Amino acid sequence: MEERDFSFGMCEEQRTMKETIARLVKGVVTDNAHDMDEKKAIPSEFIQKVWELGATISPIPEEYGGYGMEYSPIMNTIILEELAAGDMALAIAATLPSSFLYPILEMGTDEQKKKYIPPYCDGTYRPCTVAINEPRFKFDAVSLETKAVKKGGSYVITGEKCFVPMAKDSGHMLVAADLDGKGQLFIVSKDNPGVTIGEREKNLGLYALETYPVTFENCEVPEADRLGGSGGCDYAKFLQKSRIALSAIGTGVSRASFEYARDYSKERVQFGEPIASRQSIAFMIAEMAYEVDGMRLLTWKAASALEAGKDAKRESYLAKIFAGDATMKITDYGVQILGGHGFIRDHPVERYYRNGRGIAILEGMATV
Amino acid sequence: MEERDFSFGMCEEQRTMKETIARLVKGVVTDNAHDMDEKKAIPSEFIQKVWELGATISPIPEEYGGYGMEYSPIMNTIILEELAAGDMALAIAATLPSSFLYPILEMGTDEQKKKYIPPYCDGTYRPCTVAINEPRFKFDAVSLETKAVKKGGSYVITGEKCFVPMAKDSGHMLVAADLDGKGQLFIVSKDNPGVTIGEREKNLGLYALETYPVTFENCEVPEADRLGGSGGCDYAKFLQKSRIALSAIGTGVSRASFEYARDYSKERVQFGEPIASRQSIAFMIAEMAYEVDGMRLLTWKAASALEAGKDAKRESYLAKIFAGDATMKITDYGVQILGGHGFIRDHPVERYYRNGRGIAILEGMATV
Amino acid sequence: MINIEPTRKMIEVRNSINNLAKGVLRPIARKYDVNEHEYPKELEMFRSIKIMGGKKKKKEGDDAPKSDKPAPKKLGTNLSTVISIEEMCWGDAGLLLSLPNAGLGNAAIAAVATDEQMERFGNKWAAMAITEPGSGSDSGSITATARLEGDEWVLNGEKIFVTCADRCDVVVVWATVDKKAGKSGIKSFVVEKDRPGFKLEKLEHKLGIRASDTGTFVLSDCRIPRSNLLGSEEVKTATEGFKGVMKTFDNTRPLVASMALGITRASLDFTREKMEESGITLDYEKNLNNVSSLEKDFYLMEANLEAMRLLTWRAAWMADNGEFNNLEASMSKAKAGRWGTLITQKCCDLLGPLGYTQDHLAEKWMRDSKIMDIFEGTGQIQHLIVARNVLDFSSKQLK
Amino acid sequence: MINIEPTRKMIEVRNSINNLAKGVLRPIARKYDVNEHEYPKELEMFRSIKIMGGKKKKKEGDDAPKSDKPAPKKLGTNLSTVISIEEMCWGDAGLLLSLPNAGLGNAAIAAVATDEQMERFGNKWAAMAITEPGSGSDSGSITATARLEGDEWVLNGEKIFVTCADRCDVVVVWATVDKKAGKSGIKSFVVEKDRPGFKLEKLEHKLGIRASDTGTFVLSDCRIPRSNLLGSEEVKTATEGFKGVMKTFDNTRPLVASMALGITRASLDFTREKMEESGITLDYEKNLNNVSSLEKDFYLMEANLEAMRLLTWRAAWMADNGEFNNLEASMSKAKAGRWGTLITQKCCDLLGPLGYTQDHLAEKWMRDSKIMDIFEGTGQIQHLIVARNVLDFSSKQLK
Repeated sequence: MEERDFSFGMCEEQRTMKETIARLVKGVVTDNAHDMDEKKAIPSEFIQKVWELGATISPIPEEYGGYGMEYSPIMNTIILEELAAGDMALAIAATLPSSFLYPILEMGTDEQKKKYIPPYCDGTYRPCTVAINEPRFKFDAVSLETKAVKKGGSYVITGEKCFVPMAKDSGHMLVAADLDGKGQLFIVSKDNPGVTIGEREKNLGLYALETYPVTFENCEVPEADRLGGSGGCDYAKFLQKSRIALSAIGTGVSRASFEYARDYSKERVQFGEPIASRQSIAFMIAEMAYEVDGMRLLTWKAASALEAGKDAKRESYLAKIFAGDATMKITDYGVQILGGHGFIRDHPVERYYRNGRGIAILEGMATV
Repeated sequence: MEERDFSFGMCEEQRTMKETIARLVKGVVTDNAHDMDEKKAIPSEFIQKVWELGATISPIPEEYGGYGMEYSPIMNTIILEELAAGDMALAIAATLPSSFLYPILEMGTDEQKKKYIPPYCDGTYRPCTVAINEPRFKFDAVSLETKAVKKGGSYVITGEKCFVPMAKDSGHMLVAADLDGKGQLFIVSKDNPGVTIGEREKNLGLYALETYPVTFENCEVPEADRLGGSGGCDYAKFLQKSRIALSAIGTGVSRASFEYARDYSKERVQFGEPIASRQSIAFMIAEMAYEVDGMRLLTWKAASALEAGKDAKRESYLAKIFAGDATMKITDYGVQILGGHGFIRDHPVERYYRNGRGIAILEGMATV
Repeated sequence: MINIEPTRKMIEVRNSINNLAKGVLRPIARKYDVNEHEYPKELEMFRSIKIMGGKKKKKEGDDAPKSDKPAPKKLGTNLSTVISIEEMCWGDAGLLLSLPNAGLGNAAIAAVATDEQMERFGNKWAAMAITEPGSGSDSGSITATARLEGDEWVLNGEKIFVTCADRCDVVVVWATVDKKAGKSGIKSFVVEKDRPGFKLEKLEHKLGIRASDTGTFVLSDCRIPRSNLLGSEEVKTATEGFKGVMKTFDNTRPLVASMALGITRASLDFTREKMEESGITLDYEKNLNNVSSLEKDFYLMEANLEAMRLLTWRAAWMADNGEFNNLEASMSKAKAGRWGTLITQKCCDLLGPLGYTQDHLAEKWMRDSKIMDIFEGTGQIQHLIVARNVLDFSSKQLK
Repeated sequence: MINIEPTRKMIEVRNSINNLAKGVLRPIARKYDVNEHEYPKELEMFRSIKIMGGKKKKKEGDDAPKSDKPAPKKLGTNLSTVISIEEMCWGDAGLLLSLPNAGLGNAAIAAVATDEQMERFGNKWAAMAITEPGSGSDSGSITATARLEGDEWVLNGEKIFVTCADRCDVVVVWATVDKKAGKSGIKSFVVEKDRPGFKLEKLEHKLGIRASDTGTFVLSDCRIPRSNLLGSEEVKTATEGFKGVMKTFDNTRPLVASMALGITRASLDFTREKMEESGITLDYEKNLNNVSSLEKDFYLMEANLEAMRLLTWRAAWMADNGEFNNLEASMSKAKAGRWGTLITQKCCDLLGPLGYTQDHLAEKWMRDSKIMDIFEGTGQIQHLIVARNVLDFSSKQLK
């Protein structure tokens, strides 16, 4: 692969995509994010609007129903940041099919691609999802307690998953399970009798995003539905991409909190001056500013490695742990700068605070 | 034991002792601490002056040469804090005999008390020391690599120690070694042929305090010199007391840095105002103030448990880990507030910064 | 003589209130978090059991500050209160703030009411209305007005962030009787909920402590009897009147700090439980470099919890002993507010999925604790007060 | 197009400078720490190898800012310099600051000197003298004076914290030509060491970077030729002149940030080495809740090191591309200064006894890194600059 220029600057295409999403977010999401959160639902027309941008299916080859454009992890971080700056719940919901489709596209067998990709490459958004997280203390995406066991021509999956976005309406899900001590992914149909989708979950944040616990009990999956076929898939690569995605989302949420608090602090007058004129507030704002940038740069760095065809294990890991801590700190500052007003759900910093905690905790809910 | 009043206030005796030490420190130590550090030596007359206060031998029964006063861990934290506020190196050096004598007094056999205590209960300060730390990564005072093995009527000690204060001039040292998987203490004479005292160490801080590496090679110690005799001693208790002592010392160093930086920030004018008028500086000072107090209160709490005859394992552990972190933060702020001047050895905050790092790292170099 | 080993009496108080919190508050904590604004009827039993500011009547005076040493073995009101509040908030902070007849207004009334006023308002549930849309930390800038017309005060203005807005009987409203007089013109007035011109405009939806109802009042030519003014009518030339009002905060700060304590401990207790279930033993022994990351984080959080508690207890103990504790009260809130927030956030992180789901309370404690670094003086205000104290700077020298 | 994957060229530069640092600087790092003020003669070899500000002559101009895109595959001077500095400081920061003919004064001369001045001073070792006893962060308040007498400037004043004070040939001294003009009256002058009235008063003993000689100069009626003034003689009515002087800091901030980077990485590398020796494998895989405390601390420090580096590289890259980077330059130093300090402190903690002894360099790195959050604008000043930028506030609106 020919070496690219080293650059921190966006090219035309990247800038255009960023601006397009920013416009959409400003026009549609920002004003409605509070409502979505309170009503605990994302109107499907919003998701559809994002879908119609075509970003998700853009890198999918035309033969599977996509546009056959270049696949770019960096571009995907730009998209996720912008969407998450509008609303994290929407960012996850609207890009959810990527999490199902891209691993299949990258690591699936030809039959898997032919069978599972085209139905979702549609003008209408159709949910399909991923089941990674497990409802337990010391959960670790690299050592799963959901087990897959080979049995004849099938794999039998047993275990419990949680935080499975939109599981109820998803036709298929990619399920992470341990197979002989190694993480693997399986394509599981919602109609599989071994799958039980529980009651919608209630969480600290992401009120608008439907998530469900999913139980797998003697869930038989045909051998052909193991991602990558009998050889399996590179589960670590899958995790790398989802870590980068969560870092990008963290950057978006954090930036939103930073920008809101920054503007508020210029307007809000106490003791005769805008509160931003006080160093204690101003220094928090400065810290928010460079931590947001740091988070974004770590995300881009990891995505750059992927884009250069390199392994991004270390880079994606560092990006995610940085984003987990930084997002918590920044969204906390956002609430603190608004003071009592930050504690009230009328201002979005409250929502960023709750959503933001998820960056460190959640795994695999998005991809680049 | 009758229950005492719950109180955060010093009684007359405690206040008097605090003031006495503070006067001594102000008169003798403060002006000379810089010199001692640069010259890497504590004039023996300073140590002697502290010694003459009699605090160390005060709780030792008259039959062993002491004053037979009440033993009070809390009083000892007060003393250590005041001394360390003057100079941490002096605080350790001047109270070093306590670390040797108190464990013998508390846990030694009658013969050990009779033999080892009186020679050191003298009008003249005579060094005796403790060897706890070991020069290795992942050193832990509760799992020692210096081993004691029973062999006939003796214990054979093998291993390496570091940061042994004043080892060269000390007649005896208390050596911590692992005996059958358990920490134990042994009274070892400097003249023991199995003891090799190395070249004086150079450390990050405590330039004025002589410390040495000590090697034990087939060092035979008679059974009678195992602290507590054949039954051994409560090594955990020994550690509790040294942790509390280090927390008290951390409080002293931190307080000194806080007070110096506070006063400096009121004097130093930049941009037309004292720098303390800027919230960024003022908030650091506020944080230093309550973290110093928090550290002291945790120290007192642990000492209160001991004084009430209770186990202080949890309390002493928490006090020390809090002190380790807080001292680093506070002494760092001290340097930062002075800016470039804080980086110059003319101001004591530089010394506090170097010494302060030791609170977290060092073990067993003082006791209460 | 220094002795911070809790006495049997303190342990008794702690245990008995903890039982109450465990038995009554904890079981309904989630219910009223979900059903925001619904009155927790289970709390009616507390109308008779006084937890906060138990002994109300001024005249008894047996807890009045003394300048000499505390009576031996007795547990002072302030210390007893912070211990109780920690336990109650270990149960649930939102519910503690919803205890009938135990509003901040009640404390204000108890502090300065005349006998007559005590008679009239002593058994009412009294909320406190200070903050306005344009005045948060800057309490001196409030614009609500009170003007005397004959034997009545006529009040106008808007008050936000009033705790127990819906449930209270009366509201202690801060208003200025003389805008030109600045801070010294600010007085507090007891306004009964049913006075014409006094309207509960809305109830807020909040990040946390959702069991507590927070609302906005609008006063439009609201008339109250002249005798509803608390304290003196006189507008002093200096800012002493206002300082008196602000001084009540010295007393509430350790209370808020102990709320943070309770929530934070609840969060740590739950985390410890999960750690122990997973086979981790906390033995307070090994060097932090030789333990798991969960253990190290836990130990450091626990040490900070202890510091929060001791700073809080000290401030309360000083108040019980008649010592001026403006500095120490602010220290306790500065530390407890900030670290309560940090610890409850980190517990969620350590708990992983169990820290993000509403199936457990950890996520709620993270939401609840945040307000402790905000109300009754933000962390920033507390740092200012501490700094001014230790620097001996006026509010002009350090803004 | 965004691409932060280091190019082969960048890796080459890094590796070659690292070899130099490893081979020449690291072996003598402790020696000159111990022998404070002794000139590191081993550095003479660097008089010909230029590391910092390699290409000096203005006229070549091939690295001059361009407003359009960078030439492909070329490594810009700023980026190349920050990469080199990181490696050199990984070797030793005090020694980097002692490189002959590479003082801050050299950078100032290179930036604004006329051809004639370049001729005279281009090959001298030039220190920079700005700070005074009463003026640290507040550079605008300096009181050293320069008055024109015939064809000579007569300088008076005291300058502290001058790096390379003893070793340099000339000093770039900041002084005011017109006190009434305030900041706009401040100019910089090249003063040769042997000028009468120019005296090196003392050399400082420091916490860290002891290999670097820091000193105090006193100027008493020190006369220098009129042509030793750098830049324009004209005192502008606005503060533009001063702003120009201050702007040179935009360029030095990423350099200092990269010094912090180098020291911090050295510290982390050593810690990693010890961890690996003790059997710990860093696999960047497990959840932070499931690793040892050493691993978690290490990972989080490494992530922050990456953030420090990327912020620094971005600022340098912008300079190479002619973009105004006042904000980004300060961001890099704010982050790198603070976190470099925190990380090198924590490494000592994690190393235990190995972090307190001078047998290893970790304790030295903790001492060296601290200055990076202080000189060339303290962390506090950097935060102010960042905040003013993002708030669009003037220095009056945010003091």
